[in-house]
Amino acid sequence: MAVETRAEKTSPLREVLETRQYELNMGPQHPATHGVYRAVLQLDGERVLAMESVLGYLHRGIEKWAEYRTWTQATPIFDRLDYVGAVLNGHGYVGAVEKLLGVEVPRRAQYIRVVLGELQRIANHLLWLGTHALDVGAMSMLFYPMREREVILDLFEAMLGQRLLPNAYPIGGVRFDFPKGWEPVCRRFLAAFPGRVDDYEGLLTGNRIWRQRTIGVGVISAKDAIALSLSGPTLRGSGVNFDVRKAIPYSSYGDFEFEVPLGKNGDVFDRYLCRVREMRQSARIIQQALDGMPEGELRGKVGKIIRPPVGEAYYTVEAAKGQLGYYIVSDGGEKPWRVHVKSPSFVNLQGIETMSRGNLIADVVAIIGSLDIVLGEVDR
Amino acid sequence: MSRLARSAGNRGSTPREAKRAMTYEVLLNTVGWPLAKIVVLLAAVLTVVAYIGWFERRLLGLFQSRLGPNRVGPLGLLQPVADGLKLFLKEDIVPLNARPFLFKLAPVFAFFPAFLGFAVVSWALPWATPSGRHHGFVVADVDLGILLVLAVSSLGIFGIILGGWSSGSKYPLMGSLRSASQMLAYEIPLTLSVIAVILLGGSFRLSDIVAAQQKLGAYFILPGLLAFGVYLISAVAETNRVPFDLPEGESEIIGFHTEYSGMRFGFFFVAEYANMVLISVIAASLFLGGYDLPGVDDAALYAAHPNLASALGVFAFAAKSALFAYFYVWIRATFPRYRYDQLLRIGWVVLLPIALANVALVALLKLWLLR
Amino acid sequence: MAFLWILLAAFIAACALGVVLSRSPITSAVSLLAGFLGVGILYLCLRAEFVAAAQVLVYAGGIMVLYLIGVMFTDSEALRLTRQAHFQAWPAFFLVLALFLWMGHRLYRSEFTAEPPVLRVAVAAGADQEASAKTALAERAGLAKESNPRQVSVALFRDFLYPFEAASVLLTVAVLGGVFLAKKEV
Amino acid sequence: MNAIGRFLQMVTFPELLKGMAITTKYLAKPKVTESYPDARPVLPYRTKGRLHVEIETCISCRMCEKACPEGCIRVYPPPKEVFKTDKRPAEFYLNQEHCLHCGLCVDPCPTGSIHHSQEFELAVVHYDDLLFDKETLPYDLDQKRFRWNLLENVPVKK
Repeated sequence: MAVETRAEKTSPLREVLETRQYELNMGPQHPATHGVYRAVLQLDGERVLAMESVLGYLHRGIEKWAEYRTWTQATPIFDRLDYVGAVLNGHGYVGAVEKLLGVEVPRRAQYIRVVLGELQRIANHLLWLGTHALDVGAMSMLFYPMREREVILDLFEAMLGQRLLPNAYPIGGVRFDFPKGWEPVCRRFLAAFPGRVDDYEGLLTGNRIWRQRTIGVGVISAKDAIALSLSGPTLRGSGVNFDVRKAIPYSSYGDFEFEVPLGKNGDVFDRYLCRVREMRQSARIIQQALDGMPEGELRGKVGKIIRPPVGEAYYTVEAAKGQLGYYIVSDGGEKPWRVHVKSPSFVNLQGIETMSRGNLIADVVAIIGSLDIVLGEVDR
Repeated sequence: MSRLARSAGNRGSTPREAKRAMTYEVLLNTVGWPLAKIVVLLAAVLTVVAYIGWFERRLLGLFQSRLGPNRVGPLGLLQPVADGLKLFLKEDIVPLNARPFLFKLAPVFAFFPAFLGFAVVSWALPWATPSGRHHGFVVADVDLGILLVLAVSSLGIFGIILGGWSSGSKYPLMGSLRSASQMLAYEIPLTLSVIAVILLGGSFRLSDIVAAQQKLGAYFILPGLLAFGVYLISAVAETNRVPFDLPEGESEIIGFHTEYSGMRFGFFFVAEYANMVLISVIAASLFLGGYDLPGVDDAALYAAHPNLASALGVFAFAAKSALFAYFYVWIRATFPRYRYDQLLRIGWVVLLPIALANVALVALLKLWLLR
Repeated sequence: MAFLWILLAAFIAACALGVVLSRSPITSAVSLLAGFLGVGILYLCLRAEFVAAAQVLVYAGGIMVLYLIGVMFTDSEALRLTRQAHFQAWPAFFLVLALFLWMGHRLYRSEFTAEPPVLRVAVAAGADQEASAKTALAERAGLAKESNPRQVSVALFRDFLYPFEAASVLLTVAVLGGVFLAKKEV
Repeated sequence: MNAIGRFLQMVTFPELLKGMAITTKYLAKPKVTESYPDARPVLPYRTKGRLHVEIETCISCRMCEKACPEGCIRVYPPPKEVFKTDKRPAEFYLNQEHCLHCGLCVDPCPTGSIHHSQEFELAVVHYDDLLFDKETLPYDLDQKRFRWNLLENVPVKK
């Protein structure tokens, strides 16, 4: 201590040579932020002391946009919230309108929605897995999941006509039945899929580099996760058993047997494991849904022009990223009076500051990857 | 030229002519042949370096269930040409914040050391001409061949450090910091693993090391297995490749060459591949017997058909080096990237003690078993 | 050869001046690097290839990297603006001048012979050892033809083993001291 | 024993070798890349590509215009006296640039005159090339022979 005070007095260079923090803008143009997300990092060397998220670079005003369209016309735009999980987004909105209308969706339509939704969940997780692994440096892992995702997208194209933003469901049911030859292809995919997931796990789960990069990184406790109202695999990675499909079963999810994978420590590795296991469970659900597919109508009794009664409704689904909720208000007209989206990516992103404090820059990249954010949904 | 040829023909007719012939002879030996060798070697190495990029991208594609570049020319073989053309035609940008002199100097610093090391590599047994002369397949067969490679390759880091610093941007600066500490951490294990081989071979000269392996009847990968492992890992780290590609770390900090464009970036790019080739070539000659033909008595073959042995030796050498290049690509296709602190821990805490212990081990081995 | 030497010497001297006179620390460091490389080439000209390689490997490749990192991570713009230690400049100048004159004097007075010091010591000690020293010398002459690294190793591990080991002990102590100091600050 | 096992695992790195075996496995397998311009993809029937309109069967009901969320369709019915005999629109504008490919205009069409084609190469040199009127509207010769079965979304021979 004495030495230091003397140095303070004598050295004129002290101010120049002092160790200082510095600020680093990560994004909005940065390969690891998965879009136009910007993080302002306070760094000591490579260690993150504090972090601030700056959002809004991809704000398109989707909620406001919907107010200027009719209830039906608004369906395609919600695909564009989370553009890698479009079918699930559409399901949420359509479900909310159906709830407000009081329409009963036929069981076959519900099952088809389950099949397509779980396929979309797998596709989303595959894309997440590829990009997350690429962020951490595993290059081949970008391409192997993409290969399987391509099969799912092909299935979507055959079924819904589009690969990415299919505008899957009309209000009240589904638009088309499965085309001829669709189901065998899907079953073939489901049969091959677990083996492919084994391959991904063989490349990552046991790999010591992957484990060192992810275990103990970006930890968030269950208490913090609940306090920040995280949801989806990000929440379940911390060991909180909350899945909308189990908690508030919608679209006949109660008929299927599946497990909700849980993590323990709430680190990047647990979130990774949750998602990978979720893919296996999703495949299981699709199998069950295809096996027990009921016959019947595809669409409930919905008029050509949709005018929900005056009132409000909140409908929530388990989207790929977490709990996706739609709060809609109708004034009895042809157009929504208000549509509010509770988007999982936006909420999950809140956790990033807690997770990355004290970690290195490379960990921040891994953490952003493990949150599975899509900026279209964050900024809406 | 014609006068020189004539003078060489009428050797010794007059003292003046004889002197001129001698001068010609000396010039040919000190400047002519080395220069010719340098030109040929440089052309060969540049071609290989260009195509190693194609090789890597193709192979990575095959590893990843896709095809890789296959549009330019048959099998995409003209891809390097297209890439080079693209880099040359791109705009050369010097950022406002940069220090222009160092910014422009840095790629050169990275580029030249990468090629200097090839000078001491002995590619095959000497080539015999009909006139009875023997031309070694090496540009400079100096005493301390491998040491020179290490010394020169340690200079390549200045290109990275200066390039990162002079860009005047934070990401390249971090890249160059990472690179510097990584190079320092892995240079020592690399050198120590090479020292183990030098102990086994008893010389710094690469041709002597190959000869020692031929004499021993086994490649040094067997007695120097540990050294081989250490060399392999630290060589990957020294060339900044996956899983130690932190200085680039394209998803984290983009790399020390973030601000570079056009051919200046191309210099870094080429230097990286040249380093990869160099390190493969050195590994092949240190651990896999270089130009030794496996399963063939090289000395007998050389005595019978010297030129056949030489030519086959070059091919054997190339095949062995390609094995290492394949290995690097394979690793790149498989592994994630280490983190900065983990990387340094591996270098200092794991590799360095192993390499040190290995030197002692090999010394004992040499004392007792291989006298 | 002499021409090359003059060229190199001028280059090294210029680099050294650049180190001292430059205001920007990074320029100083780069000129120091250039100076190291120049000295390395000088060694090469003297047929001391091993020393040249060691010079490049250790000084240019290792130590300069550390210097550069140190310099890079200080705020060099601020450092450039602060006038450092100007009150020491004149005393230092005279001190260095005196040292230079003294060294020049010593160099001028000393006579250069081809005989290595070992032989002269032996001659001074007596005729008895002269013979053994001469055989050693003959051996060395044989070595000189043989290889450069061998000469260095003979010098280090046979002729000057104790100074060499003493130096290594010194370096170890210095490393320990450095670690100790660094630990204290953290 | 456990410690020894872990040590062995540490020095022999079986998991890294397993990963390398997986990449090698895919090295030998057939590739999934489609060499696109050379090999044209076969698209499923439901693919929502560029909008095609059959002006001949259109009855100018303007349902598609009302359904479109982006307002990229404009239909101008013919004058009343003509409409009695010939219901084909006087002008039909389609702004493909704003099209979401959502298919909402296809659903309500009573005659199946507007539908998505399998044409997916929508790149043009200039924006204006994406604005169509009655004369320039893309028109699917192959699909002209079919009527559109709305419920099944399968082609039916006329």
